[in-house]
Parts: sequence; C-alpha cells; structure tokens
Amino acid sequence: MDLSYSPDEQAFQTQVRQFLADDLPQDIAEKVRLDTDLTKDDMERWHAILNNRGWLAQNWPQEYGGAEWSAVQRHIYDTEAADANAPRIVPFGLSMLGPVLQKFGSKDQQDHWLPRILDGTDWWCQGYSEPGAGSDLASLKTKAVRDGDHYIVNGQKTWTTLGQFANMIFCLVRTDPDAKQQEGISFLLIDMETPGVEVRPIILLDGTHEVNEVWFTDVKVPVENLVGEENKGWTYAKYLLTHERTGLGGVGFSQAGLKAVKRIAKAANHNGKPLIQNPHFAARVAQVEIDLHAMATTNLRIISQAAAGEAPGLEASMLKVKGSIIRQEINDLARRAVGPYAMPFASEAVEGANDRIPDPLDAGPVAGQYFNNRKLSIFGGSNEIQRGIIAKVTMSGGA
Amino acid sequence: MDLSYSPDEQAFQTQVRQFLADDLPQDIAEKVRLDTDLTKDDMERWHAILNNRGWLAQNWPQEYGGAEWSAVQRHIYDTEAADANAPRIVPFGLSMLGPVLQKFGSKDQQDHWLPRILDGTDWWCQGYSEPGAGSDLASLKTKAVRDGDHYIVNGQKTWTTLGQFANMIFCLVRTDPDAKQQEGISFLLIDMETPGVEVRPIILLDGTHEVNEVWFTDVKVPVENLVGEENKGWTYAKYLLTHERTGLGGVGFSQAGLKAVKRIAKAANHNGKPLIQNPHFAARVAQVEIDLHAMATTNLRIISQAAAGEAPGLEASMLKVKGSIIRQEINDLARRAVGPYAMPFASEAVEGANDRIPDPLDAGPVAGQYFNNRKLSIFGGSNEIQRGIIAKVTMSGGA
Amino acid sequence: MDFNLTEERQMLQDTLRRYLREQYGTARRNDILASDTGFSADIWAELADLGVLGALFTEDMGGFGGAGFDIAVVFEELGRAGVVEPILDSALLGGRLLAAAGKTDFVEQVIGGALHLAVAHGEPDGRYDLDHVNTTATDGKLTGRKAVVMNAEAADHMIVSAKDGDTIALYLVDKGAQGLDIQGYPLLAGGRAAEVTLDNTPGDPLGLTLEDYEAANRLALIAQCAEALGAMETATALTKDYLMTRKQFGRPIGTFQALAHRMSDLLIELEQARSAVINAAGYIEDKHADMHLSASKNLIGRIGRLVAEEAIQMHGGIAMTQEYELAHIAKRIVMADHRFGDTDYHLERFIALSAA
Amino acid sequence: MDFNLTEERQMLQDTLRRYLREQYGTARRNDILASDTGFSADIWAELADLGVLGALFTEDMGGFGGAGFDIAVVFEELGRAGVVEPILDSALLGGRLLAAAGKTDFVEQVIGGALHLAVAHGEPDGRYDLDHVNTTATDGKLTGRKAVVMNAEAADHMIVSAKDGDTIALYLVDKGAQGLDIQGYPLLAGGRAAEVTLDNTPGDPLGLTLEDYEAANRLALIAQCAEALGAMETATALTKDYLMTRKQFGRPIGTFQALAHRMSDLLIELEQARSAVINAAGYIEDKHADMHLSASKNLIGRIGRLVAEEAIQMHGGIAMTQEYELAHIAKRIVMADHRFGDTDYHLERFIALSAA
Repeated sequence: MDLSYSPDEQAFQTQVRQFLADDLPQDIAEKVRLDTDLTKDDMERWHAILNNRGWLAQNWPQEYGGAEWSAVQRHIYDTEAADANAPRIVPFGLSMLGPVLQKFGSKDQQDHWLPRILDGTDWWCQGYSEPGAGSDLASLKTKAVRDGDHYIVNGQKTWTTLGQFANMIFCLVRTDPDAKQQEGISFLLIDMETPGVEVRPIILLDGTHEVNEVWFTDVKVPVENLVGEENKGWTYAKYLLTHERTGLGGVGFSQAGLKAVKRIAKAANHNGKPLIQNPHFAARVAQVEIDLHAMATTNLRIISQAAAGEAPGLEASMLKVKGSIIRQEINDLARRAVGPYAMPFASEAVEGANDRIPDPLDAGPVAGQYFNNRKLSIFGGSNEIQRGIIAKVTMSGGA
Repeated sequence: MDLSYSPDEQAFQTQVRQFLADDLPQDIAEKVRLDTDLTKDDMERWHAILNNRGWLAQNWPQEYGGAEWSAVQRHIYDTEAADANAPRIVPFGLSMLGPVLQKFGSKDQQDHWLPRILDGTDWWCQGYSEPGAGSDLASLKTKAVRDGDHYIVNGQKTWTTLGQFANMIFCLVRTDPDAKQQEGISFLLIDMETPGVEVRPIILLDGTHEVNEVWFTDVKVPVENLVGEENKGWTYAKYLLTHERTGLGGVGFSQAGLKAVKRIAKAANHNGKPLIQNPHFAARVAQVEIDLHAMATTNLRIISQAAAGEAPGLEASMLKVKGSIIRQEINDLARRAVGPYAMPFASEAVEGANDRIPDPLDAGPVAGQYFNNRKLSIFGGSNEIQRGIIAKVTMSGGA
Repeated sequence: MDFNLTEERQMLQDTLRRYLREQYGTARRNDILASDTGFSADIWAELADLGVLGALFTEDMGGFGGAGFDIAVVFEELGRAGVVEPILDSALLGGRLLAAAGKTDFVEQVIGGALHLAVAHGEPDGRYDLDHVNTTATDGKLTGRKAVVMNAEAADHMIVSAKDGDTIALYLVDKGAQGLDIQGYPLLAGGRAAEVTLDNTPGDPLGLTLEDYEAANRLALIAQCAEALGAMETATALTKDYLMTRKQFGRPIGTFQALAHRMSDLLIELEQARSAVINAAGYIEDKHADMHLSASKNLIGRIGRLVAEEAIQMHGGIAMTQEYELAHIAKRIVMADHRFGDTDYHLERFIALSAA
Repeated sequence: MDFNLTEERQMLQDTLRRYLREQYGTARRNDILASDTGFSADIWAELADLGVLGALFTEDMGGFGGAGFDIAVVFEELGRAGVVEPILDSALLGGRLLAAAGKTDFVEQVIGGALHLAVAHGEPDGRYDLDHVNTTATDGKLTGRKAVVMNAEAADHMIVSAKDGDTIALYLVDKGAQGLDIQGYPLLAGGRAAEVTLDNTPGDPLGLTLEDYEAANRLALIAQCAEALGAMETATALTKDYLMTRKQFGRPIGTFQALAHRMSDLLIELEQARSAVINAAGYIEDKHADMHLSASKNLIGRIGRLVAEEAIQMHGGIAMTQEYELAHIAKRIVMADHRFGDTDYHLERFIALSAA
C-alpha cells in the first residue's frame, strides 16, 4: 500500500502542470472558472494546442497518433487540468468514436476518420438517446433502410450534446425491425450536412444551449459509413459504454469546485465575519471535503485496478453515483455562499445578459450551474439506473 | 385558523397537569425518565390510579365506563403525560380490544370483559404477528378447528409485547383453511392459562425483555370466546388498525426526549464548554426541534380533522413514518450527548447490572434506548409498508 | 384550535386559484419571462381587481385582510402558479412599510394596483444581515449602494434604508430622483432586480426605523414561505402525474418501488412544509414570532431543496428543459432560499432565539 | 501508487480471517459475552500464537509489523468477526505506550499474550478531550478518577495519566496497588470497563507526556476505523444475504427496487469507508496525519450510523433480537463512534486542522 505517486508519476505531473501554465490560454481558463459558455472556437483552439503537444488523444494507441497514457497518467492530467481551469476535452470523437473505430472500424474508416478527429476537421456528436426511450437504449426507433449503396434514415435523436457545433454524428439506428430489442441495431456515421438532417436546440433550465434534438427525414447515408457489421451495433455501443469508465467520479471537477467554494466563502460576509468561519457552513464544506477525499482514494483504487488490467465494473457505477452527489453538493454550497447574488441570471441564450450581471464575489453563475449539474445524476445512465446495476450484479453474487 | 387551545381546552390541560402533579407516583416517573424497565406492579398501579380518576379508558364511550375524551383532549393528556414522565397506558386491552368488543362483541362479552379491563383483572396481549409473515397479516397460519363447544388452536404468534405479564390474548386465527388469504380468519379470545399455551421470551438487541413468542399446542378455547362471526376476523382487525390512529407520531414522547437531550447537553462538557454551545451539536438539536415543531402542528391538524369526523387515512401513515424518524434522531442525539458513557450496559435481563452502571449525566441507558427504538420504524407496519400505502393511495388519485 | 380557513379566505383562495389556473399557464408566463419588464401590467391590474392586493392590508390600512393567514393564502396560490410579478416586494413589503408610515393615499394606490414600489435595503456585502446598512443619510440626502433590489426599474417610488448617524431609518425616493442610478438585470427564477446607487439622492424620511423594517420583514417571511409551499405543491403534483403517465417496461414508473417510496417521502415533507407555513402565519403575533419564523424558513429551505431536486431527478431529462413547467417551479423553490435569510441563516437565528 | 497488500499482510489477513471464521462464531461469542470476564483467555492466547499481537509492533519493538496498514489489516478482521476481546486497548494502545517508554520486557509479554493492560486516561467530565486531565500526581502518588477504563479489571498493569504541576505525564500502576479502586461493569457492545478511582496510589513514571499519548491515540484511531469497517462489511453481507433469502409475495425482498437501491447506497458507502481506512493508515506518517485521521473517523462515524441503521431496518424484526448476529455487529459499529472522539468531535477537529 502506498498512496503517493512514484517518481515517474511525479515527473509527469510536473510536466503537465508546466504545460498548463505555459499553454492554456488565460481567456479560456477565465471562462471555465466563471462557467461562461465556451464558444466553438475556444474549444477548437484548446484541442489544437493539446494536439500540437501530442496530448489530445490521451487514451489512443500511439499507432493512431494517441498519447497512450496509463490510467494513472490520465488521472494526473484530469486533476491538474481541472485545477488549472482547462476546458474538458470534447469526448465524442476522442473518447467515444475513436476507440470504437479502432476496435471495430475498417482500415479505410480508421485511415479516413481518425486523423480528422485529431486535427479538428470533424466535430462529432453522439446520436444514441431518443425521446421516450430514457436510459433504455435497446428500445430505439430511428430506422435505417438499405437502398442500394445507401441507407435511408428516418427518426429522431435527442439530448445531443453540442450537436449545434457538429458536422458529423455517430448514430445507433434500427436496421432490422423484426429483430428482438437489442438485436437489429447498427452503428452508422452520418454527415450532418446531408439533406434531411435538422438540429433543433433544447434550452436547459438554466438557459444554456448545450443539447439538441436531431431529426432525420429520408437522410441518405452511404453504406461505407456503416461501422462493423450490420445489426451488431449494440455490441459496439456496449463496448463504448464499458470502455473509458474511469474518471466518472469527476474528482478533478469537484476538487476545483470545492476550492472555489472556499475562496468565495472566505470573501463572503456573514454577520460581520467571513462565511467560512460560520460553523454551519464550515461543517457542510468539511463533510463534502471529507467525502471527496475518500472518493478520490476510491477513484485511485479503481484506476490502479484498471492499470493492472482489471475492468472496472460495479466500481464505475458506484463512482458515478457518489461523484454526482458530491459535485451537486458542491454546487449547492456555491449557490448558498453567494447569498442574494445567486439570483441574477446570466445566460448566453438571453441576448446581452452576460454583461450586466453583478458578481461582487467573482463567483460566476453558481445558481445556474447548480441547476445545470442536476444533469449529472440524470444523463449518461441515471443514478437510479446505476443503483439498479449495482444491486443486480451484487445480489446475484457477482460481488 | 387558530393554533391556540380554547378556554375549555386550557382548563382541561390545567386539570390534567394538576392530576399528574398530585397522583403520579414519583418512583414510577423516575423510572420512566431514566427508561428503567417498569415492573408489572408499576404498570398496574398507574392503571389503577387512572381508573380511580375515570381517565383510564380515555377513548371509550361513557356507557362502558370510559372518559369519552375528544381527540384534542387525548392529545392534551398525551403531551402532559409525556412531559411528566407518566408511563404510557398499556394499549392492548384499552385501545385495541375494548373498541373491538364495543363494536363487534356480544352483550355478554361486553359485560364480562370490559369491566375486567378497567379494574385490571385481565392483562391482555395481542396475537397477530406470526413468524415469517412480517407485516403481511393475511398470510397467517395459526389454525383453530371447531370441535363441539370448543376450538382447538395450534400455531405460533410472535412479537407479543408484554405477553409475559398477560393472562389473556386476543388472536387472529385461521378457521377456514380453504378460504382466500384474508377470508377464513377469526378473532378469538384465549385464556393463557389454558394447557398448551407457552410463552417464550425474545430478548431484544438492547437486552430488554419486551416481546415474546406464544406457542399454541392443541389449546381448547370455548366457542363463546369467538368475537363476532366466524371467518370475519379480518374485518375486526382492520377496524382496529384504522381506529385509534391519532397519536401515531409520538409527539409527546419526542418532546420529552428532546427536553432530556437539551438538559444532558447543557451539563455535558465539550472542550471546556457545555455541549449545547457546540454549533454542530446545536444545529442537530435545532433541526430536529424544528421538524418536531412542524410535526406537532401536522398532528394537531389531523386531530382536528378527526374531531370533525374525518377518518385519518394517509396522514396517519405519514405521521408514523416522520414520527419514528424524529424519535430515532432524538435517541441518536441523546447517545451522542453522553459521550463515552453511552457504552456501559444496563439491562434487567442481566442480573444486577442496573445497579452498577455509572451515569454522571443522569441520562439513563440512552444507547440502549437508541437501539431499542429502531423498532419504531419496524414494528406495527414498517416505514416501508407505510410508504407503500402512501404511494399506492396517492398515485391512484386518492389524495 | 381551529385549522379551517375562514369563509372569506376560502373564497379568496378559490378565486385566485381559478384565475391563475385559467390566466397564468406556462405559455403566458413564458411570454412574461421573456418580456423586457419581466412582469405583466395586465396581470397586475387583474390581481388588484380580484382583491389580491387588498387582502395584504388590514381594514385600518384600507384593505380587508392583512393578517398572517391572509398573506399565506395569497402567496401559496401565487407560488402554486409560479407567478413572477413582484407582489411580495412591491405590494406587501413596500406597501406595508408605507402603511406603517401612515401614507394612506399611497397605500390606496398600491391596493388599487396603480402604484409600484421597490424596497432597497440589502447591500452588496450585507448578505442576509438586516442591520448591515452602510448607506448614509445626511440632511435628507442618501449616498450608498443597494444590492439586488427587486422591481427597482418599474417602481414609482423606492423605500431606501440609510444610516443617519447611528440610527437606521427609511426614506422614500422618487423615480428619477437626482443621483439615482439603476442597473437592472433579469433573475434566474423570473422577474427583474437591479443594483441601485444613490449619490446625494434626496429622500423623504418616512419616520420608520429598523424595527419597522423588521416588522414588515416578518410578513415577507410568511409570504416567502407560503410561496415556496405553493410551488412545492405544484412540483409534487407534476411529479406524481409524470410518474403515473410515463411508462417503462410496460408499467408506469411510479409503480416501481424505489420511486414510489421517494414520492411518499416528498408527500410527507410537503405536509411538514404546510405545517411550517401555518406556524409562521399563526405565531406572527406571538412573543416568540421570530423564533417561529426562523424555524419555518429553515424547514421550508430544507424541504424546498429536497422537493426541487427529487422532482427533477424523478422526472429525468424532461425536467432539465427550460420549457417544461417544472423547470420554472423548481427555480422558484430553490431561489426562495436566497431571500430574507437562507436555511443556514435561519438555523443560526433559531438556535440563538431558542437558547434565549 | 500501490493499493495491494504486501504478501505478509495478505497472509496475516487470510490466517486471521480463517481462524475467526472457524473459532469465533455467534455461539462462541455469545458465551464470551455472557461470561464474567467479558473475554476469552483462550482466544487471546490463540491470537497471540497466530502473531496477531506481534503484528501491532515494529521489529524494533520486538514485533513484525506496527505500521498503519498492519494495524488496519488486523482490526478490520477483528471487526468483521465482532471480536470483543480488548486487543485495541490492552495490546495496541497499552502496548505501544509501553514500547514508547522503552519497556521492552513488558512489550515482549504483551506480544506473547501473557500481559494484559488498561489505559486510564479519560475522566468523567472530559468526554473526548485529550488534554482534559484533573488527576494529580504528587511525588509519584496519583489521585483522581478515570472514566470508562476498558479492561481495567483484567489488567495486570494500568497506564494512568495525571498532572504533575502543569504537565500531563503517564504512570504505570500495578494491579492491586494501594488506593486503587475499580468498579467494573459490562458494555453494550461487549467486553467490560470500569470507573477507576485513585487515592494516593503509587505510580511509576513512564517518562511519557501527552504528546506520546497522542501518538498512540493515532494508532488507536486507525484501529477503531478499521474495526468499524470490518463490522460494516459483515453488516452489509448479512443484509445482502437476508434480502436474497427472505421472500415476500413469492420473490426475494432484495429484488424490490426500494430495498435494492438502498442496498446499492450501502455498498457505495462501504467503498467510501474502505477508502477512509486506507487514508487513515496511509497518511499516518504525513504532516497532516491528524487531519486525515479526523476525516476518516468522521466519515466512518457517519457511514457507520447509516450502515447499522439501514441493515437493521432492511432486515426488519429479526435484527431486533439479541441472538441474531447483526444485533451484536450493529452495536459494535455504533459504539465505535463513542471511542477516541465521535463524528462531531472529529468534524470540528478536521475544520480546525484544515483551516490551519
């Protein structure tokens, strides 16, 4: 048992820290710190900087241009990046599609699409969820019918994150309507500029535009955009869901968030003293800090297992549940800390509103973020789904 | 809307308070305050004092010798009695069997049994629960087979509270083995001195002997001890369960418990100051006090509805859940307050142990009580059962 | 003991509930939310016509209510419908302060719906502390900054607290007064507020002190608790409906035990919240009124968070979208915690007051 | 980073777990609980033979372990089996204090299982405060009262803290020393303690101060956290088994969603508790060791209450009976909060230490 980093890991940490200090644009970091919406250009700029350093595709094998980092290295990067207010890497091309293409795509597909992910030619989004299907992917209805060299796609996807910036979408579509639930599904790459694709914004409850509906009406997709075999899409989707399951706890984000809460609470007045000295507020902060500290160790344990080749199973679900609870609690503390200044409303979706919002504690839109991050326990397999998985596996004697 | 007592109610309160000050034996009150087990004699003594005053059968009609108090009067008595550390009235004869006999018993049964409840000739206990049946009364297995002028009873009851003191037990028994679940059940009065009745103690986790198993082996019960009609026992049991559902929140007990916690926490040292001044402890106390204060008003609202003739339905389940949570939280605070002195173990079940336990804060066996009162959310329809009832009724549009 | 509404209050409740159900649906409100002023003059006038504003004042003041339970009834219904019009600040808080100052002509206009007010008391670093006032009054000229002043832009007059020497006193400042600067902005849960700067701005002394402000603030606390309760009732009802409508694996998700039990807990807490509002309104004349109010605001804050979060969680994705009714209601509930002292503020005050 | 046990510790864990599973079942333990001494001399001797006591001491001290993780491994297993023998107080706390005092001959006897100790530090009104000592030492004679002294009756020697002038120092007091009065009683979670009165009782100065006591207390904190973790593992396992065995409406109650989800939450918190123990053991040499220990003890206290209460609740009636295994285990978990500072005590200390 040893909780400290090895000399190599420490050296890597120093390298990452130096890179962030040197190369992370300050205007972008400030936006991240204040939770101001990043523009497409901001995100592309940061991807290019990372790609230039060879650190964009952190989990890809080197043969595809990846950094091929270990789980511990990725953890170190995540922690340092969150601390430095670096934007997160947009995961759809890099963490999700990339590994699927590397495992199941044809040589042609790999040669064509992977470099375009790295150099930013394509912006990918994910077409999994459908209205009414909730977390139950197997019941999806979007149809793709083979017609010569093409599929004709009809249907609707929803909760498509950053779809407004994307030119490509990877979709699960039903290719065999007679097959049982999870069979008859295929994995299709669709150019969003094809006629019949329409993106409609969904404004979230905090006024932000993060997610979209994507509608398909007689959209023609070349058959070479099918990944792997027809009707085997469920296998690829599952691979994607079980792959890349470290980091689900969002330890780095929570650590950065807690740091911000403490800073705000040191500045905020409460009965003539800094709020952080108020024992009730301090108790809340301390308890979530203690929870987070334990979860960080749980996270490292899982990473260490992953490094040893064990696939994280239940532990990933556990981390996702506990991680979302902790992050949401930190969001709650932040909104409490600013007091009445939690009420003013900043949103890109309300024209010009961003400029005029008073923020004497330099906290950013903490109440908006509180509401926005309710998504953490809903999207990507709700906490109820995760609890169901944990119970099912454990009770059947699996753990 | 008026939250205060009427002049009549205030006068009644004064009367009750005076009675308790004058007539409640101090040795008994001290035992109640310190949660020392009461002897059978203690309980009988207190019943006799109440009966002498005409206040023993508070909910009985005057024609049967009852006080026929209103719901508000009963609430006032409960609150004052808890505050004065009066023992609770043993409910089996008075609150449970009495109303059933008055509603469904024959004139002979009423004339014979009701006076014996009042004067203490009989000590009743309840034979409902059976091993393995949990809160599901309909699945009970104890059989009564008619044989001439008698029923022959075989089976086992469990969780029989104070059965060790009882000479009579009212039982739900299965008289028609072919009937569906809730049919074919009868309500039978059984003399515990009949051959074939055996009472075996169950020691609870805090070492107390409160509940028992009662075994029946070929027990002969005269047919005149059948209440109402054969195979209609479920109806009477349900009447009993829906009757008398005010007071389920245990407001008086919680108020007395909270008062004790505050007294202990004023005396207990924490870092050189009284524990009650510790903000974390004070916050816990304040929150439960606020919860309790709201629940007291909820309780009064339900009592006021009951007084207006509305049957408390869902609200009773709600009170039972919230009331148990609040009482258990108060028990938790009490055990925390005494610090290391929560560890010593006092139990009547351990011979002589009671005398030697150090208790510098004069708190009684607070840790034992903490464990003992876990029963509040388990016995009498667990909180899970209550939540199920609330959901079922509400979701089907009932409320 | 009596837990029934009087006939008058029952009628007021029925009328207001019916009016809002018919006139204040999600679409109408979304239009109001998106408007420049952040509130509807038509709704305001109609509420005045219905007697809703008059119910906030005693007969002495020219109204026909004014007691704790009148305020609770009105604001529970406003909360149930997610009303964003600043009735709490403009009519109740502002109006009752002017009534306390004996400005009967103004109060008459408030009741009639013609006069809009704002109350500028809190300051940027004052958070929830009532006695934190750094704005100064010198020879009737006010100088200082006021924070998150509700309805400042639309107000005909503003009631401003300032320190004249050691004493906090209240002043009436006219719209457009010299040196008055109003920087408005929208609010997350609807409506608008502003940062208000006064620079030697003339103010008319109202003859009111901090104690008078505290008295009006007590009524605001009842109103805020009741409004949150009403919103919680809507959140709970929406969730109940959703759980019985939405199906998974062929049955309503509300029949799954985990959600059913959590729904039960919400219903239990809703009863607790209702009792908290009754206590707030019922003990307003009690010598321990402040302790009761803090108890209620603390409990409403705790239950509010639970209800808002659980309602969103049990809905899932749909509740994350701005256009769904619950989104607005949940924001009203949570933002109620940021007014007149939050959960922790009132916990601390309760501890201090109950130890005294 | 490395989260694997060393081979030696893995072996110790396996051996101890197997031994306790075979030799320390519910029936055997119930006999021990009902015995006059409250512990079994046979078990003690066998644990010593297995090397369990030696694992608590470094090689320098004559043992073959003594690090944070050695202690954690031992006490997690003792906790898992609900062992009531006072190894924590007698062997670990007492033994390590004597080791710090250089009493190698005594330590050898402790490791061999021949010597029993008690540590008398806390006082009746001291609660969890480490520096609260009113017992006095004058010319080597001790006078005062010590509270809830574990294993006092069975101890061959007692380590007693007392104030010599302004300094708190530790003394060795022999069994049967003059003026030593021991009033023993059983404990709710098993074992025995005593109120100890000293009246001019001769004590041999150990040359140790409060700082030495605090150092040994850190190890006791690791042990207590690990013991509670082991007990929580048992409570969780028993609950899991029960949920899959007990049926209602024809299916295991664990397949009902509400219980299944609550079980999942317990499993999640159990992982948190495991991490808390790893942190306690892993940061014992860190300059922020006390902060880490307080974090762990606080978290173990919070999770412990949850696990104990939920395990009982999900079992229902059966868990309320003394004879069922969970009853004892739940008591061990909850009573762990009353040793070496409870949840609130360590929350406060964590706040103080993390602000510093």
